[in-house]
Amino acid sequence: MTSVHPRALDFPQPFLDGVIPDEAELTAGERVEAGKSYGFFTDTTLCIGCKACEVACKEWNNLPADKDRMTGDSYDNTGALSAHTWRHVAFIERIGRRGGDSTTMPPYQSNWLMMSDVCKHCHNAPCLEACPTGAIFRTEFDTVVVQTDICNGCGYCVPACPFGVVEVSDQDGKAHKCTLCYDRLKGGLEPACAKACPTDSIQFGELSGLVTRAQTRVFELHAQGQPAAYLYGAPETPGATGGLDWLNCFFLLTERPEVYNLPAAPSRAANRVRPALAAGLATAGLLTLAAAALMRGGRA
Amino acid sequence: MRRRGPVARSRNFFREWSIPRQLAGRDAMAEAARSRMSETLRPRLERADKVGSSICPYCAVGCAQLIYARNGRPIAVEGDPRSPINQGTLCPKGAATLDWMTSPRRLSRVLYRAPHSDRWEERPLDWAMDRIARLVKRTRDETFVERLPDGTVVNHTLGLGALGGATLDNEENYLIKKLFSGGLGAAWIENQARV
Amino acid sequence: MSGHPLPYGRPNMPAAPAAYRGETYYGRAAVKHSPWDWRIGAYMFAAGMAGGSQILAALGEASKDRRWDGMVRNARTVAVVNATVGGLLLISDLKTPNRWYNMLRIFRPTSPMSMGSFVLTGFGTLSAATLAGHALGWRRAARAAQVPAALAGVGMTTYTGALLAATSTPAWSASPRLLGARTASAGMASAAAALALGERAGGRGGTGQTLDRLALLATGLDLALSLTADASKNRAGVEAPRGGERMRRLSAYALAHALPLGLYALNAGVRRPSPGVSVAAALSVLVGQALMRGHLLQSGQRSATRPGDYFRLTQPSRGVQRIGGAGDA
Amino acid sequence: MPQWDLANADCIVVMGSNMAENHPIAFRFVMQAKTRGATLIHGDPRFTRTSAMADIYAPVRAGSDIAFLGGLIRHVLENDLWFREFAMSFTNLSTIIHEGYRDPEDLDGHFSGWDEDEQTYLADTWQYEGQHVPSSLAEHHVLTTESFAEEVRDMSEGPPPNDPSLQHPRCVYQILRRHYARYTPDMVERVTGCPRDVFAKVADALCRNSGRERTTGFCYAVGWTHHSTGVQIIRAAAILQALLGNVGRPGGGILALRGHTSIQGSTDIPTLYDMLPGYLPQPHAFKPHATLKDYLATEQSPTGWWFSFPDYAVSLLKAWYGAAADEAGDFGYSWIPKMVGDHSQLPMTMAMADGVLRGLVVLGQNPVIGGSNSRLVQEGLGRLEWLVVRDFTETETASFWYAGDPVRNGGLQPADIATEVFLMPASITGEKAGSFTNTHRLVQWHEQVVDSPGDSRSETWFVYHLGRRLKELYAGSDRARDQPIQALTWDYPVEARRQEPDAEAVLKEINGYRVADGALLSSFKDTRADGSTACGCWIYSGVFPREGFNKARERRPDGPDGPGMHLGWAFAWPNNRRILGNRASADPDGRPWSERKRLMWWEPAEGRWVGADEIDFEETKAPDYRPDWSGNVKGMEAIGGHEPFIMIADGRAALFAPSGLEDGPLPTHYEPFESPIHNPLYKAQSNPAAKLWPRLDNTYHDEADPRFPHVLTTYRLTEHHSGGSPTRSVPVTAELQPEGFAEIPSELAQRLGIRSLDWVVLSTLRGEVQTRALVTDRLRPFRVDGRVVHQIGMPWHFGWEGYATGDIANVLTSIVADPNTSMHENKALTCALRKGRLKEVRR
Repeated sequence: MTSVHPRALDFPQPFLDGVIPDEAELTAGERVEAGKSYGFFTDTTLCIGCKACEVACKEWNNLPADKDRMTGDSYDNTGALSAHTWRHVAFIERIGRRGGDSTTMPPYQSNWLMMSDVCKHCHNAPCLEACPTGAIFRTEFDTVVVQTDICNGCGYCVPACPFGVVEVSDQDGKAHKCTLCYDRLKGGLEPACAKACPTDSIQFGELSGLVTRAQTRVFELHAQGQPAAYLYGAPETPGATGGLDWLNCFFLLTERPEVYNLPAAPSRAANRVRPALAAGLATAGLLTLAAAALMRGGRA
Repeated sequence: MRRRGPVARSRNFFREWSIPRQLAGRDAMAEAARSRMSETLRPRLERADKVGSSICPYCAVGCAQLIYARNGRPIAVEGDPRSPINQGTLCPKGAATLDWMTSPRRLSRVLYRAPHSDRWEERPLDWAMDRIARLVKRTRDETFVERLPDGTVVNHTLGLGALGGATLDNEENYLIKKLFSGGLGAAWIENQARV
Repeated sequence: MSGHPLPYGRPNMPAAPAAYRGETYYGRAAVKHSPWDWRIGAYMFAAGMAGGSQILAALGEASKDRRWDGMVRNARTVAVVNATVGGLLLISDLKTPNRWYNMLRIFRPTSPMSMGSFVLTGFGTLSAATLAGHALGWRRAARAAQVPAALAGVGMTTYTGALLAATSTPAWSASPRLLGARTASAGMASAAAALALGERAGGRGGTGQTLDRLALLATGLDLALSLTADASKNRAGVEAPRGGERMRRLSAYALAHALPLGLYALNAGVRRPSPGVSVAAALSVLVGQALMRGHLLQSGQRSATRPGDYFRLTQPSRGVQRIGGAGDA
Repeated sequence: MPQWDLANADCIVVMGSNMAENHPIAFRFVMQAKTRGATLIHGDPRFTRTSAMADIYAPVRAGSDIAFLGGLIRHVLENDLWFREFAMSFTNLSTIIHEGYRDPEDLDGHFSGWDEDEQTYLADTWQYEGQHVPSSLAEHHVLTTESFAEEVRDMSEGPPPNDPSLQHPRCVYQILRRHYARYTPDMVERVTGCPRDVFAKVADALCRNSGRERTTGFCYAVGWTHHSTGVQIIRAAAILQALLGNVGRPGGGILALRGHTSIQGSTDIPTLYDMLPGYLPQPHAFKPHATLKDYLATEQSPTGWWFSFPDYAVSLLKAWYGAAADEAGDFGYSWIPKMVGDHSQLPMTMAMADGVLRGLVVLGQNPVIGGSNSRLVQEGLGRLEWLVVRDFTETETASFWYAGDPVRNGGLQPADIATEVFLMPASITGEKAGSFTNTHRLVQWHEQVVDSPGDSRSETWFVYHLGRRLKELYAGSDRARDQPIQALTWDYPVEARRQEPDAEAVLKEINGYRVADGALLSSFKDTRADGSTACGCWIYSGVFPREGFNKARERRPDGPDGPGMHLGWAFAWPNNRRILGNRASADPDGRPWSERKRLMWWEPAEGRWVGADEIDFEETKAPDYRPDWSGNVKGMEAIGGHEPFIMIADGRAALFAPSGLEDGPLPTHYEPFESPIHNPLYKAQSNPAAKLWPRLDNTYHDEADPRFPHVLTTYRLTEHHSGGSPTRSVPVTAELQPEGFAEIPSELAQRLGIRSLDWVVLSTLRGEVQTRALVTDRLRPFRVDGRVVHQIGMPWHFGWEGYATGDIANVLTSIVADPNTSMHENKALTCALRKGRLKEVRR
């Protein structure tokens, strides 16, 4: 959003009578409607590493602050996504690496990469497919949410997630992760992190619109002399591999995915159910036949 | 966590049971799995009974904020989408304004430390104001200078000072300068403009 | 690990070399290890044994040979006990145990744990029905429940393997087929060993020897599958265990495979096999298989903390597109 | 210029600021400009989050900014790339300077007029030839000898002498070329450590994006102001922008990014020692300010807008003293305290330490963290008789007497400290109504939405009720010295519940009203010098133009297709003008320089200036108006229609500043007061006019002191705010930067065997601190003047209170100040570094 939305002119009073209806239209440029697919396009070339997303997320969802030590990993003292941290800004210093000197390295985010990581809300979400209680489900906005009134803390979603996002909290014994502000979407509000992001590095919107916007942005960057820009998680791009089809929250990156702690070609965990079961049943069957043969042989 | 008895648990289980919905053809990944809480979920901003325009108290960019309050207590502080400066966005400090207003470290009583004492004592507000007024008067009377030795009129006191202003409102700054300089003649009046 | 750059859709991968050169994010874990502890290992061992026992019970009953009656009763008891103990282990492992019943709230075919919960519940009730046949004399009910219980038993020996495989933990997801197979073989081996013990205790040498031969067969198959699985994992990029983890793996192999195979072979070679050797072998299988489940679980947890493992596993060059799995052998 | 105007820039130079980290939302518009193809240049000693987004990153050694900017000025002049039509008419480039003027090139580092024993400059030889030029900044009186006054003409007696052909050896153009002749790209690389090719790229980008069709904007913050040459650094940028025509135009200008929410407000309506509201100078005991008449005569500028100085001064006195301020009593002028020297925060620290200052009220500030030489500040606080701290939590300034340095290291016990301390809870924004003035003069109102907890009250409440009690205490007195308190107008309406004064009533007094009927003034043009009007701060007049309409509360932005200056959003002083000097967005004849950069233009049909903004000029003065010098032209009559900068005596940008500055008319590179090398350009090492306070508890390092070989710079982080009290008391921001640390360059860390997270000790003659190390390549060693110099960076937010703690960086800094603003030099000093921890574990 580069300028104020026309509807902002409809509320000139100092005291409003309540939430601005469909505020997402003012802050993200589009209304939120059930039945559509929503997600985040995170353009890391606009990210200034300010962590407003981390704070806005914790403020909105009342998540506890649980870190009191420096990590020593550049300006990232958060470390990773967890049950109490649903947004994590990664900092990767590249100066000095492979002889890079800050004044000679190509411009624009090549020297110090910053990226706000979040749950990917995968199209075929391994956590959703693994969840035995139906606590994790796909909402009317095509997002993936853990319902903490159902979850019994079995923890199967934790190893299932190919991006290491969801985690069971040791404070309330339930699994937690980003809900793409499910409650805010129901109220027509833009998710807290996307609304707070100062440079619109985190862009919220309807998925197809986001993907086209991201494609044009990548071509634009190539034209501006940043050939390394590529999409991660959009249909048919790295990260949207192995049966995941695509990630509702996808990224524009300028370095290998692993540099940002992302797998280059993750896969859908449920793909491995059938092969494992088939081999298992075959072996069990084989041994059952053998047992039957032995037992009959024994009698003779 | 309200403790729920077995009867309540089982009634809740059957109300939330997805298998019948699955058999009725609803998708096990979506509608069949949706719980009652998810159905009735609303953003807490809708429970606010007062929404006021405010300005972020941190840096000089001047981002506009909306403070949502309920029963006289703040429940959320967000960026004001109407502002041409921040259009609803906020930085990490501004986004944490709610937690500043409700920080556990906030004081709500006047603390007083007597000379040479080794601890704080709570004191009533009026008592403190009266005592401070008398101290100000005493210090001013002891150190006020009307003329310099060479006769130049100065009408000031170097014994009294006020420090701070950059984080305060214009109205507050105006009254501080008016009282301390215009009224009491204090020379040492400074603020963070020089920090 | 040289790999050819897979077409990454439009626009393609960055100019950086396609091959992964070991980059990580400050060495931090790329995925999260499961919040499970020894109880899940114990459950996998118990589930395998229970399932296998019920299968052998069904075979015993189907053979209409009275000599197997003792084994059938033992098998049904083993099945019920293990199912119950297993169930309690699972519930105690939940981080919100008082909502254990939500496991039966929904049936999701994509989730081995969801299917497993129904298999376990079915197996438990059916096994109880078969046991009731003996205890309360409802023979017709027992016989009717026997075959379904055996079918559920087949599920019990296998679903826990699929449960581990259907995760992103490198060591578990590297070779799903082999993991599934070795889970079944381990289940049958421990069932056969347990029932062999039962026979020895009941003084029934003949049936005991048959079960020994079955246990030998199952343990041999399990050894083969386990070794292949471990080799395949390492080829896929999962780091071979070192230090304490390596010691635990070796002791598990020793007790689960090496010792029993040796003992059984000793017994098979001799004309008059000694019951003592058979009991020792059976005990070794049981302890070994329990240790192996524990090792399988721990090696998975630790592999999740090593980003290198996961990143090598999730390289496009591994043909991940083809089978949708993590490039299993 | 307003921040949203940055989006119109074709090139943005961020220097002396880490904008992405400390003004992230302002940086939003820089990113918008970038996505439209603008070039972003960042000059900084460190590679920061701003540098990561920059197209060109120029490493500049801390304290060498003038060498860099001087090099750019030389580049622009030598290659004739300056915007000729703009500069010839809108700046004093062609004006001829006094023949006595000598340049530091001639006097090896000093300007003419240097008085060795007084250690100050006399500005006689900097004036225009034969003409005394009053300062455009009212509070910086020109130090000129009395004798000079006779044979010199007044600015109103004729136009300044100039030579349009620019050949005259003493015209500003020639002086500039000679002054910056030696600031060649090689010299820039030698002094700043910035590679020559990077400097060339910056110069090229800057010039390519200036002129009729394209504009470049500058953004700076305390990275420039926290130096002993701070003012001159900013002037260097002003000269550059004026030469390139980037002033008063969309996407141009220089945006000062100020640090606190209303720091602009607290200098406009100043809680500062040297100014009265509206930038009127505080009367000075050693200047001709004895009576109101002398004061008005001395400070009134014969030409330019400051000619109406008397209207504002008298209106202020009427606002403060009401009926008691009558013509006979000089409107109560004598009641205003006169300054006798520098009463800024730095000398205030020493006044406390020496027992001069007896009682101090601290309102929402944390000098123990923010004040230079923190140990001296704490020692001073311990010598006060009484101290009142008003803040939302217990800050280090409030708890120094039991948790501070005197007790921890000074060997004192609380019992030895006699200060009587009051810690009073204060309400914060959202709990009190009032207005903040942001970094581009926007006065925005904030509403009271909830009540503050318990006994927390606003500062208006505290000061109003303190004033009310003092008026009662002094009611009976008949002594002359007590008349000011008795005369003070102090009757603001108070709401019933908590007796909070009505902030809008105060804003109305600030806006000004007619004394007779109390009618609110609609603009400062309505103020009079005859006592018929009262106005608390003339530049804010118009914020409350009529009853019931508080313009600061207005929330009416322009839509996407609107003009884009958002005149309906709150109030900008002066007179709601958003871009200052916007007359310069039209050429001397009043036509826009180009369609692409159209803002304001002269509409002959309507006979006035029109455009997207309010014109910062006389609305109906035609561009072709020329003063008729035959008669005695006064005030604005002396400013031509082609001279846009109405606050300056000759209406033209002062490339050469004849008056108003203590340390010279032209920016000159001097080393920081503590520097690892000798000044490569001149014999004079550091700013000769810098203010020094050498004493035992404030000792300075020698030049290139071997004991302290590294350069230390202090700065802020995104996650914390200034003294850190609020953000270290909020868990979610405290956990983002949970501990104090120092950034160590990897080469230096390797040499000393330091790894990230190790404990290190930084030391100066003022004190030692221990902190964690963060080893990074973002701090590159500088090859300066043939030597390798390492730089260490330390954020200064941390203290012992709150959830995120660390040692106080300001224990290391010294008290030395810029001569014009008494601003400290915490951005560039020297220090020593060693691995390990201090003797006893303090935390």
